[in-house]
Amino acid sequence: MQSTLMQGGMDLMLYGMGTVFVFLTLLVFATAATSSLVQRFFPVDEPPRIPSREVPAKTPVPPDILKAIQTAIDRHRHRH
Amino acid sequence: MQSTLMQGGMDLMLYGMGTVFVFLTLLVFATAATSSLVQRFFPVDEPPRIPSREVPAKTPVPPDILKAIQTAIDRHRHRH
Amino acid sequence: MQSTLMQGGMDLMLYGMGTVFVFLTLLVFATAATSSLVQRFFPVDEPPRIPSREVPAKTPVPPDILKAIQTAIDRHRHRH
Amino acid sequence: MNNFLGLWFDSGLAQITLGQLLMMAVGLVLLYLAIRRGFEPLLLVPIGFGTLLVNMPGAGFEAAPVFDSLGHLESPGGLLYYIYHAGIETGLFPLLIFMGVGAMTDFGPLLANPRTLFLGAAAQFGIFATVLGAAGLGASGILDFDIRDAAAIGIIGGADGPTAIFVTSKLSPDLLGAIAVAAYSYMALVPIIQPPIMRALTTPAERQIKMEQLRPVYKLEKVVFPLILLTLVALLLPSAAPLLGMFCFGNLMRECGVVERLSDTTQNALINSVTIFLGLGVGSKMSAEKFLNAETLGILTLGMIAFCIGTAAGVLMAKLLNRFSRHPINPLIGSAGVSAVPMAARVSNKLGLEANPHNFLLMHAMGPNVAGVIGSAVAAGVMISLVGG
Amino acid sequence: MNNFLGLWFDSGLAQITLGQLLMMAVGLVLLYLAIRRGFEPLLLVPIGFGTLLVNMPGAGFEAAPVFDSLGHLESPGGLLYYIYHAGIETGLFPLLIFMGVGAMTDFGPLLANPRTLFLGAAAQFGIFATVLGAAGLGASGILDFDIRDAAAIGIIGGADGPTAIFVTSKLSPDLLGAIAVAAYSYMALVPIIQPPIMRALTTPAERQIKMEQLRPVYKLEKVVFPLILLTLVALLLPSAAPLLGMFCFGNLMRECGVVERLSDTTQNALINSVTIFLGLGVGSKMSAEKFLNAETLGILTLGMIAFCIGTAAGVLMAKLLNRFSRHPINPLIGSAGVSAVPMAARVSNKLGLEANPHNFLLMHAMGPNVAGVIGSAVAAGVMISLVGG
Amino acid sequence: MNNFLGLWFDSGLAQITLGQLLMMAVGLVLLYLAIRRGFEPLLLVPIGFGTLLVNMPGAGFEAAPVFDSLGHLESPGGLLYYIYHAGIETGLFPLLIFMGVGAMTDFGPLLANPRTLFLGAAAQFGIFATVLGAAGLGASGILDFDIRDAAAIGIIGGADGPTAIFVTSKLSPDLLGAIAVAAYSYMALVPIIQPPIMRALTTPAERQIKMEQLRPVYKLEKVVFPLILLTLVALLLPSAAPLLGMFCFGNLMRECGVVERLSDTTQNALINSVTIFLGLGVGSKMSAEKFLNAETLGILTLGMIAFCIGTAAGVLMAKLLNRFSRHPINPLIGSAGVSAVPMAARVSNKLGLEANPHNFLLMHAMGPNVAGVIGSAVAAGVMISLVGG
Ligand code: NA
Ligand code: NA
Ligand code: NA
Repeated sequence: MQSTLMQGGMDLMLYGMGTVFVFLTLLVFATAATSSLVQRFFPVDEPPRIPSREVPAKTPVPPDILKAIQTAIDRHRHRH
Repeated sequence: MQSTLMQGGMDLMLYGMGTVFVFLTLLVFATAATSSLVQRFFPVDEPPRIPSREVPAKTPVPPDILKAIQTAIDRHRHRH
Repeated sequence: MQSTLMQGGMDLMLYGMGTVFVFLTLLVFATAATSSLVQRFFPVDEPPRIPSREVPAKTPVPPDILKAIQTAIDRHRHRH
Repeated sequence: MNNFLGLWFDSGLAQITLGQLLMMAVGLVLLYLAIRRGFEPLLLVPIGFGTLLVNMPGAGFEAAPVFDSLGHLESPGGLLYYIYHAGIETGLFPLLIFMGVGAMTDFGPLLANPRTLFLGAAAQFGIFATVLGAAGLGASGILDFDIRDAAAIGIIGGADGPTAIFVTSKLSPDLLGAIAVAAYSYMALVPIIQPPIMRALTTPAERQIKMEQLRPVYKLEKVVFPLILLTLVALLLPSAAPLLGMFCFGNLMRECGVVERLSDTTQNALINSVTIFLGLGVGSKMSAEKFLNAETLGILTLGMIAFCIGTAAGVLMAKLLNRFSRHPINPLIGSAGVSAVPMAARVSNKLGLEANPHNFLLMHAMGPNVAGVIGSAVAAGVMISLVGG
Repeated sequence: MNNFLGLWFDSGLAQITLGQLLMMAVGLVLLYLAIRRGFEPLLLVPIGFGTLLVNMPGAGFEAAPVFDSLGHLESPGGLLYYIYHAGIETGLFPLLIFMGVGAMTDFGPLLANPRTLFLGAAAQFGIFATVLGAAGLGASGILDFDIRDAAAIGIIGGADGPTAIFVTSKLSPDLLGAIAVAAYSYMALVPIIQPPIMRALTTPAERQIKMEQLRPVYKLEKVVFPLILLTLVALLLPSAAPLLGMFCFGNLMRECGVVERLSDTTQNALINSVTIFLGLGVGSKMSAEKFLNAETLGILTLGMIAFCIGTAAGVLMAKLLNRFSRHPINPLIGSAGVSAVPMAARVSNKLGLEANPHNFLLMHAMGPNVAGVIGSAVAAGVMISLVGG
Repeated sequence: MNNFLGLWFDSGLAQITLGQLLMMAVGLVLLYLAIRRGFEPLLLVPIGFGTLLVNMPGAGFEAAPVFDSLGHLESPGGLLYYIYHAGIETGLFPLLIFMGVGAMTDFGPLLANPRTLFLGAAAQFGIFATVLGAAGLGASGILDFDIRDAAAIGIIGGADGPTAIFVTSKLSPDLLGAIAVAAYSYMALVPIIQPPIMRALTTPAERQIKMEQLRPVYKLEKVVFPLILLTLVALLLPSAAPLLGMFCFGNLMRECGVVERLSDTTQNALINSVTIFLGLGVGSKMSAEKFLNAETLGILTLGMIAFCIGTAAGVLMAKLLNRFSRHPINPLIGSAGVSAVPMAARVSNKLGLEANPHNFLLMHAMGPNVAGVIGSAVAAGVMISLVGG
């Protein structure tokens, strides 16, 4: 019984780490392949985004509010 | 069996279109009646709203935020 | 039967008002004790907040939006 | 032709009863009060509309789902059936509302002046006097109330909607519609009910009493308060724990300063969603057989009396405290002890300004006001403990 | 070694069927249409992703929970199982969506020109003509449709997603995936489907008709309208009450002006959450055996026909109305009666501008557009009443 | 008098056990850590408060509902009973959290440098080494762990709260409280646990390695990535599909750019609401008999070891990759592979700046950081597949 438990733990570790590495390795290849496909065939799709240096804020200001702010600023400038 | 099915479809169409027209006709009359009642008996209740030309934005800027913007603008103007 | 009902109501009133007063009295003492503990042992923890005269707005403008407004104002000022 | 007859017999006109017509009128009156008169619209708009929905003949909003013998759904239930049984019968919706109310409550004024808790305690006398009244009506055979009904009716005097709904759904669910309507209506009527009583029980000199400026309150006091309250509940009155536990949880989220995201959702999307469903679910109990009877009249009358007695008890307790204290208390803030946050505190403020245009009582009255919420929840716990078994 | 074999036999590659592969391709196509072509992405992204999830071999998204003989949970169900059975089978999600749509709908243009309700009525002819077509295909033995299937298919012509899902989940749940996909796809295709029909049925002179400026609408008219609509439903067609009742409730919250908090949550957090779950739940019906068959082809074809007939009926009704009215109606707004809010109204506006660059029809077309929502819900009520028993 | 005795015997003081007192102290400690020390407050505030609630004697937060023989509700269950059984036992809450986390995750840095996925893979060694440790403790009879317990304990090393809760609720629900507390506490302790290990395993020269600027990433790459990930899951490891499926769904909503409404609600109202309930529900498993035992000590110790091993494995893998690559990798970013987003990445950044004030590693470390989330979910899938049957 006891040795079965240790054996189970060993199995989990072997199959587990094996699966994690196989899976993530495949993901590396799939991702790299997709990226080169995108860069080759859809390059001018739109300007690529440079990842910003900061961790992005989790709750960004919604665009409609930004627009409202912009509008308010614009209106304000006109009144001057 | 088959003809029953066609008969069911015909019934649905007749009763369906009939009900739709009866219902919406009654709604036309009820609405028109209410509107004239409102216009006659509660006319100065408040200034009527003219429907705007644009489809309204689905998520308008909440009033408290608009107020905050206004406040920010006002404060800004004072500082000039 | 009837008198049982009245008796139940009397019981409820006595035990109820009793419990309410005992409970809230204990809460008065516990609160007062805690407050004096806090004022004695953690006094400079941070500047105490003076309760404002107004009932606070229930949905304040989120800080990120305030910041966005501030940013917009600042940017606007620079452009002048 | 059969189909056509079917459509007709299905139609509302062929099925409607007088009771349903009258209840739809009741629903429209509730909507009118909420929309045009501003009676607690957040609850009375959904309750009023729920009343309309549940009394539409043949609409099946309250229908129970039907399952076949294997447990498969044959016909789904109505929307209000699901709302009532999932959220009100289980007590979940009132508890979530209480969490939201906790997250919206600022205990600062109470912490600055804890004696105001006594005012919140005294105002609960309205609850228990009304219990006695309802028990009397039941014992004398005038109305059909037992002790559970009497307890649920009394809680109207707590002037606290979710507490009333929570207690009633446990003790006397058939009275839920009438009791919720009475509770919210009278909360809205506080500016009309309370002033005459407050004026009658105070002298002009008392009304002009100026209270000392509230001391500043440390953040730590505010963080610790919900935990102290919870500890007392745990030790003394576990039957009040669901209501006060969720209330304290919401308040801790508000004050601890590290979970603004959660506090914000609790105060907005979550409480708003639950409020809609709570109101509709209460509306589902507004059927003719449950509402159009003498008991409802009794409930409305007793509820009004409860408010009046609670108001008076709060004012008198403030006068009593004044005798024993060197810090003056304006008795006008006693009436705020019934809760009805923040309406009752505003009434205190208004009467204070009438007596002396420089006498701002609002923040002073917020103390008994939130104390009244705690007091009613304690009273609710006693009732559930004593008659809810 | 057994473990390793277990992992392999558990793996998707060893289990996948051709049907599942094809359905995953269908899911990807839906995502492509939604993301790159803008086909109603709010629904088709969740539906498409739900299609992927439910067709992953061995993932168990649709698994039912297993209980032991004492009622304890042995193994929980899959996410989509719970979503489907809690929200779609019961009708709750479509009803909550309808509440949100009501809170987003402005009846101003309709109230300014109530005659446009007739256009919304006429466009429902697409629904019933398609019922007849589906019944014909069933009767002739070409496809396996009974009268309930036919009714559910017809409702595609209502161009209203939640109505279609509500009716189909009641009448013909196995067709839910195909019908929802058809309804939302064709709603997205309105700018392609409608213009040729509109041009074919109108003369250039008709397309240039300039309509009178809409009169201003009082707030009170807007507040009262949902109550009037509800009253008519209560009296005439209770089987349409769930859909139209929640629609009116949402609209009343919007217009009454005293529950902005609730209206705001209804239009945002609540409808967004429910939309995600509704889409995923519909996706759970996108299995190969239910979607990859001749019936789906029939549904897609019939749905397209329904849209065309509805469009034509709306335009022709506008021309008919023009004969009897001194206030001119541009027949281009008739097509907006199929609903597909606000896409169809925008199409009317675009064709109007083509004919005359100063002819703005958008607000005029919003009247029949929202009338079409009411019309479809009425049609849904008739169907549920007649064949849903 | 009976009533009075009843009130007393109902009271908490008369019923409280030593275990409950101790657990309430545990709850207060969790709240202290969350509020004053900033330990993952979004989860530990609700968990800590849930611990207080569930250990209040007689409060009934965990009570099951009672039905009579006809299936009518006699007495409703407690709030935490409903939360646990509806949201945690079914797995719904962790899955919804994962959807929200997906909607908050930016895979840009990972796509710019996919090799960092290997770091996320290596760091999962902490999980499996701990499984072995727990199995050893069980096999030697020191603690009472079976293989399912061992697997659940190991997952603490994944440094991912919802994954740990999802796996534990399936494999070993009695350990849920201890495992969730360990997982979130150690995630908060990452800035203390990791740096010594990172310094011990790297030379100053290695810590100063400057990495190449990340290349820009196309929007299309970001849109396609969740679909690729989902496809791999579907083909290879369906038992990881629930977690990763919802994660990919959330991420697709974020990146596809056409459903901002849904993405926004997913990242705010929805995930916040579910977080509150998830925390309370986990708290409901914090009873004395489940938490106050030697196994909990073992879990806390093993969890700590898991974090250390995972950190070391990530760093060592980075050094290994450096041998075979011409693009330099700073081994400090290897530790971010344990996930604990974004804390671990910030730790990498901090140590990088210590070594070289111009060496910004934050964005580079975000790659392994999010890779660690995927890695843990894959590990979770293996465990559910192998021992969850
Ligand atoms: Na009260
Ligand atoms: Na329609
Ligand atoms: Na991880």
